Amino acid sequence: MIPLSHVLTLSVILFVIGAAGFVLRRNIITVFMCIELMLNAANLAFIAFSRYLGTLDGQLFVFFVIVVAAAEAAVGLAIIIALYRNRETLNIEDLDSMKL
Amino acid sequence: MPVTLEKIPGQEERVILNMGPQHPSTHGVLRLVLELEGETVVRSLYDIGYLHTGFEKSFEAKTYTQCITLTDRMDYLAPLSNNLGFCLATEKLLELEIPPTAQWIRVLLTELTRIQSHLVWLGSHAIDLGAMSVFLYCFREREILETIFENVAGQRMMTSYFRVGGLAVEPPLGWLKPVEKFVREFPDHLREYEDLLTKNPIWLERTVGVGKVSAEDAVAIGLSGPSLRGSGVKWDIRKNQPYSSYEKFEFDVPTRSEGDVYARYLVRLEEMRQSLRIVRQAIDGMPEGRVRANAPHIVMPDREEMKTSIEGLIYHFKLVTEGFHPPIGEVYQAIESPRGELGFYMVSDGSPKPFRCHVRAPSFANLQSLGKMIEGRLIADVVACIGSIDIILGEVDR
Amino acid sequence: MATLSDTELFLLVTMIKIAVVMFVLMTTVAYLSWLERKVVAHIQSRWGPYLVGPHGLLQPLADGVKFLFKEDIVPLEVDRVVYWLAPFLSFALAFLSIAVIPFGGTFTIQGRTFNFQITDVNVGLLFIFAVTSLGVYSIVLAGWSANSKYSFFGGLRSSAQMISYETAMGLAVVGTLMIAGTLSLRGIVDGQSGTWVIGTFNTYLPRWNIFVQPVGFFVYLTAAVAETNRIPFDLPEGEAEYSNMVTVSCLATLLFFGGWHGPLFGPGWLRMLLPIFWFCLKVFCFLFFYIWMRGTLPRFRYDQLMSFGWKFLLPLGLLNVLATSFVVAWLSA
Amino acid sequence: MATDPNSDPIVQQLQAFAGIAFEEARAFRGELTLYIRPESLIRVCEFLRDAPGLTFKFLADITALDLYPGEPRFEVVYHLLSLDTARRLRLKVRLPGEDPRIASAVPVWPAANAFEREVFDLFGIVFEGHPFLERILLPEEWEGHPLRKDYPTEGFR
Amino acid sequence: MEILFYICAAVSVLAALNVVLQRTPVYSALSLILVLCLLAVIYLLLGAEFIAVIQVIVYAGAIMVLFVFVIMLLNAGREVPSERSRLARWLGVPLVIAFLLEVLWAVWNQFPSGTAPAADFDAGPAAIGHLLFRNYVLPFEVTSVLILVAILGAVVLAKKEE
Repeated sequence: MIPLSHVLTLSVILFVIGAAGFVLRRNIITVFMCIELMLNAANLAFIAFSRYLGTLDGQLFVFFVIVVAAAEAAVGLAIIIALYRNRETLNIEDLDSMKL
Repeated sequence: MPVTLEKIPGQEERVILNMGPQHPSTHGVLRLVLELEGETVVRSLYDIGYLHTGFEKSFEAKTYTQCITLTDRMDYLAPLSNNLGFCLATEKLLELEIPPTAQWIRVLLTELTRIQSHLVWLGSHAIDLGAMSVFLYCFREREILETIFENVAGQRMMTSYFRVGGLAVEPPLGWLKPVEKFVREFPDHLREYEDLLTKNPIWLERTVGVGKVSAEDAVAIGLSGPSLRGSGVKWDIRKNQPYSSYEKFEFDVPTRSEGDVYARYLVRLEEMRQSLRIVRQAIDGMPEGRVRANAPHIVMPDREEMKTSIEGLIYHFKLVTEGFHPPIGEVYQAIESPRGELGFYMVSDGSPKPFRCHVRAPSFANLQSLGKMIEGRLIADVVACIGSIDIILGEVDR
Repeated sequence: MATLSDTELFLLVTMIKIAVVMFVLMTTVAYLSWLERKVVAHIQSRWGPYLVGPHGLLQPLADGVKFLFKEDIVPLEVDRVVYWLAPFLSFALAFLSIAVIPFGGTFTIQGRTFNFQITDVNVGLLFIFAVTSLGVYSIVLAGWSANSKYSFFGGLRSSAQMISYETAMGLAVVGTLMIAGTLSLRGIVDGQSGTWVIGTFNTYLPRWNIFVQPVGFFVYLTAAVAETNRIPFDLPEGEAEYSNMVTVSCLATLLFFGGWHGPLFGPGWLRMLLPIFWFCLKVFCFLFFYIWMRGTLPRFRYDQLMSFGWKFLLPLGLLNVLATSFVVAWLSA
Repeated sequence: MATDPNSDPIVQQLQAFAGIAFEEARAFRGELTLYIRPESLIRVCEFLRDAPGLTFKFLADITALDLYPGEPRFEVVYHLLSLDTARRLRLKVRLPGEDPRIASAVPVWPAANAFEREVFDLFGIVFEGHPFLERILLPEEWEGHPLRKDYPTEGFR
Repeated sequence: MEILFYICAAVSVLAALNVVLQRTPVYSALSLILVLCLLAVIYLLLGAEFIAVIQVIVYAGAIMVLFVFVIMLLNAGREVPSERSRLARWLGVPLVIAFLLEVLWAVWNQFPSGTAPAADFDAGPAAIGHLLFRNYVLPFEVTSVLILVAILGAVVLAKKEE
């Protein structure tokens, strides 16, 4: 059987990669995708714990995370489109004022 | 790209889209420039001339008889209508009466041509909107008609069968048999197409209310033929200014008041039925007699006469080497071609070649209505509208 | 023949199953194009392919050879990776979904029972939906990678179409699921064996879901036609549609037409193989229906297509779900 | 057809409206041709279109004649049709060979648009006030106007 | 079974790296989709079939489609490196590595590799449904409202101003 720590290690690596991308990338869409990556890393941990603790609750949390991610993607991407329409850029360094 | 639309300042988000000249549903080489806002056509421009062959210039360098073969190539779906228009104009110039047999055969063949042309229209219109089978059914029927033309004139498409003063040759014996068979069978086939399209909800969705043109607009923009009648104007040259003894035939002029793609579709379908009626009357009442007028200085003598009499030989020689001399003057003769008013404006300076022969091509005028139909509508409707005005680019560009 | 261990036997049988299914699917897809051309041709009073082999039966082979030797034109400025990936993806997904489709009952080798199915997943139906939902990428990427305004618009539109109709398709099968109470395709089919018995009266109607879920079936069928981009929803065109057609036809058979259930008779081996025959027959009927439609109907306009999906099919599917849930609750109470 | 064209009701009505615009009337093979002075073309057209009893609402055609080397060299020909009375009428306007110009009939009949472009393309007659006077059949960079009688018909351009 | 996990894990880490290192957003998105699908396989291995399928349907099949659409619509090309991004790299990379090591250390301490999984349990859709509509019915309803709000928000935000 796969040891729990190995699954968690994968989760951590993915999370850290996502975090690094979040910090390093300049394209707002890529940054957004890094957030999704981090969410997924967390999901993996939930599933792993659910498997090793023998309860379904972890899976339900994943369920909710997916729903939240969907909502977040919808709104976030709509904001990106609105931003792009007004500023004509996707670089977050140029998106530094609160005004649209 | 010579013709293009300029961007309007402040409307930079609009897309300028080029459609054609090799788009499959432009029925030839028509190029459209569309300005789109989202999916809606805001402005449109058409660019033609890709098939321009300078027929009108060529007419001036050919004798009247030689010109007839050129007319075939303008509206290549209705060559006999073009032949008829040219011959009628010349005959008007010459004040030449042609015998009733020739007139009856002319009427019969031009009505068959109308059916043939409408069949091609129906098929290509249907395939533009995705109904593939109708296209092939229509071409199956067209094949029968082409065979009839070949039997009579020796050519399937470029018939050049009518001559100034009558017909080129007598039609072969028994040529009416296949016509009778066609007349018997065609109504069933027509019903079959109607079953596939007329009440089909998808077909209705695509055509009803699309490409509307009001009666006033249609007249002002110069629409003619079935497209004009689809807008509710009851005008048919065969009825209102009869030529080639159309006044002796009974038929109705179908009109619809809606002025949309569906109305034009229904009008053309009904026209096929009326044409069939005329053909039937022409078969039944076909008079006996010569098919060429008795005017030796204009009409070629029979082969027999040419070989046995000195006058025949001289007339033949004169006509072949020089042609005939119409009087000085100008005439305009319009006929109802399958697409609308096909007019020949003929100016003679007394020489055997036309001084000027201008063709009022119905497709050329009808194409102007396209902008009115598509502006403000979705881009997908453009295809339906092009199909519904039934243009032939050979005729548009001449 | 030496006796094999259980694992070996399992592996062997699975490999054979995969090979057979792949072979059958590939030939079906190839010959579906032949069938389509032939049937549409006969509808349109033509001959269709008839030169290569008897009745043109070798035409798909000839086409394949032609494709192999055809010059592959890659337009300038295209995104190479994506340009190659997109069609590959679409085929791979189409084959993937066939893995969970059961096409017959069971058979026994050395005392072990096997399914006529590559693998039985207990969420088989969801699996198919998952795979088809990835099919959007192949279209949108293909449209994008060609680096042309027109193909990009085409890709966007057809992917929007697929997404819209996927929703309706999902709703359409929910009714069936509620009746079956399982997501396993095998389970759904097993629930449809026998005949409908009302009280003590045997109607001799097979217990297929179509009789209790006609609305669901209608919505499913329409959505499936749109999902596979067939006429009258054929705004984009593609070859992979053939394998998708097979998948949705299989699914329709499984969900609404009792899968492999049909009259059984004859000796044992016949009883084992007849279900497969019934299954294939039903799937074939659906495929024929598809082709038939292509020969008959005109095409929708894009906005009409979208409003049809969202304003008609989706509410209809929802109502169907609602009604079914009430009936199921009332019956179980 | 030896009837005097001047006794035609159309001619009389037009003469009563604008006798000054009116040059000449001819009849040939039962077709009536009116020669109009170029400067009053639009007025006459509007009158013909709107006057009761005339109602030439349908513009069938516009074309031109090149009478080279005669002068005035060009004749612009308008074919009108009344759908109510089923009558046809031909209007003609004579234009000089040097810089032929005439007012556009598009405001009167929108149908004139394409016809005038064609005449401009093939004869080089300028229609003033036309909304989009570009070549229509020939390419934009074409030299000369092919339907003029002095346009060479052989040899390299 | 285990070997499949390690293959998936390795590929998903590589793909995740590609998400971050790739300068063309479309490739980033495609890599992310690959990660999501591989994670779904891992979920399957961990006995969560329903969630695995949901992951593919919703995450890979719907959310990422949105991303791909937006990338293509906005025609997001290659990212150009800027001055400040270099600063971020010098500062960020060591910090990230430090963070990674720290969490890993915690995980390995907390869960020695011998931790055995619990016995097989029913993770089918029926069980999840029961749990969802009994114990978690309030969060479920709240998320449905959230989704509704998100839809409305997205429509309002993305709509063109008249």
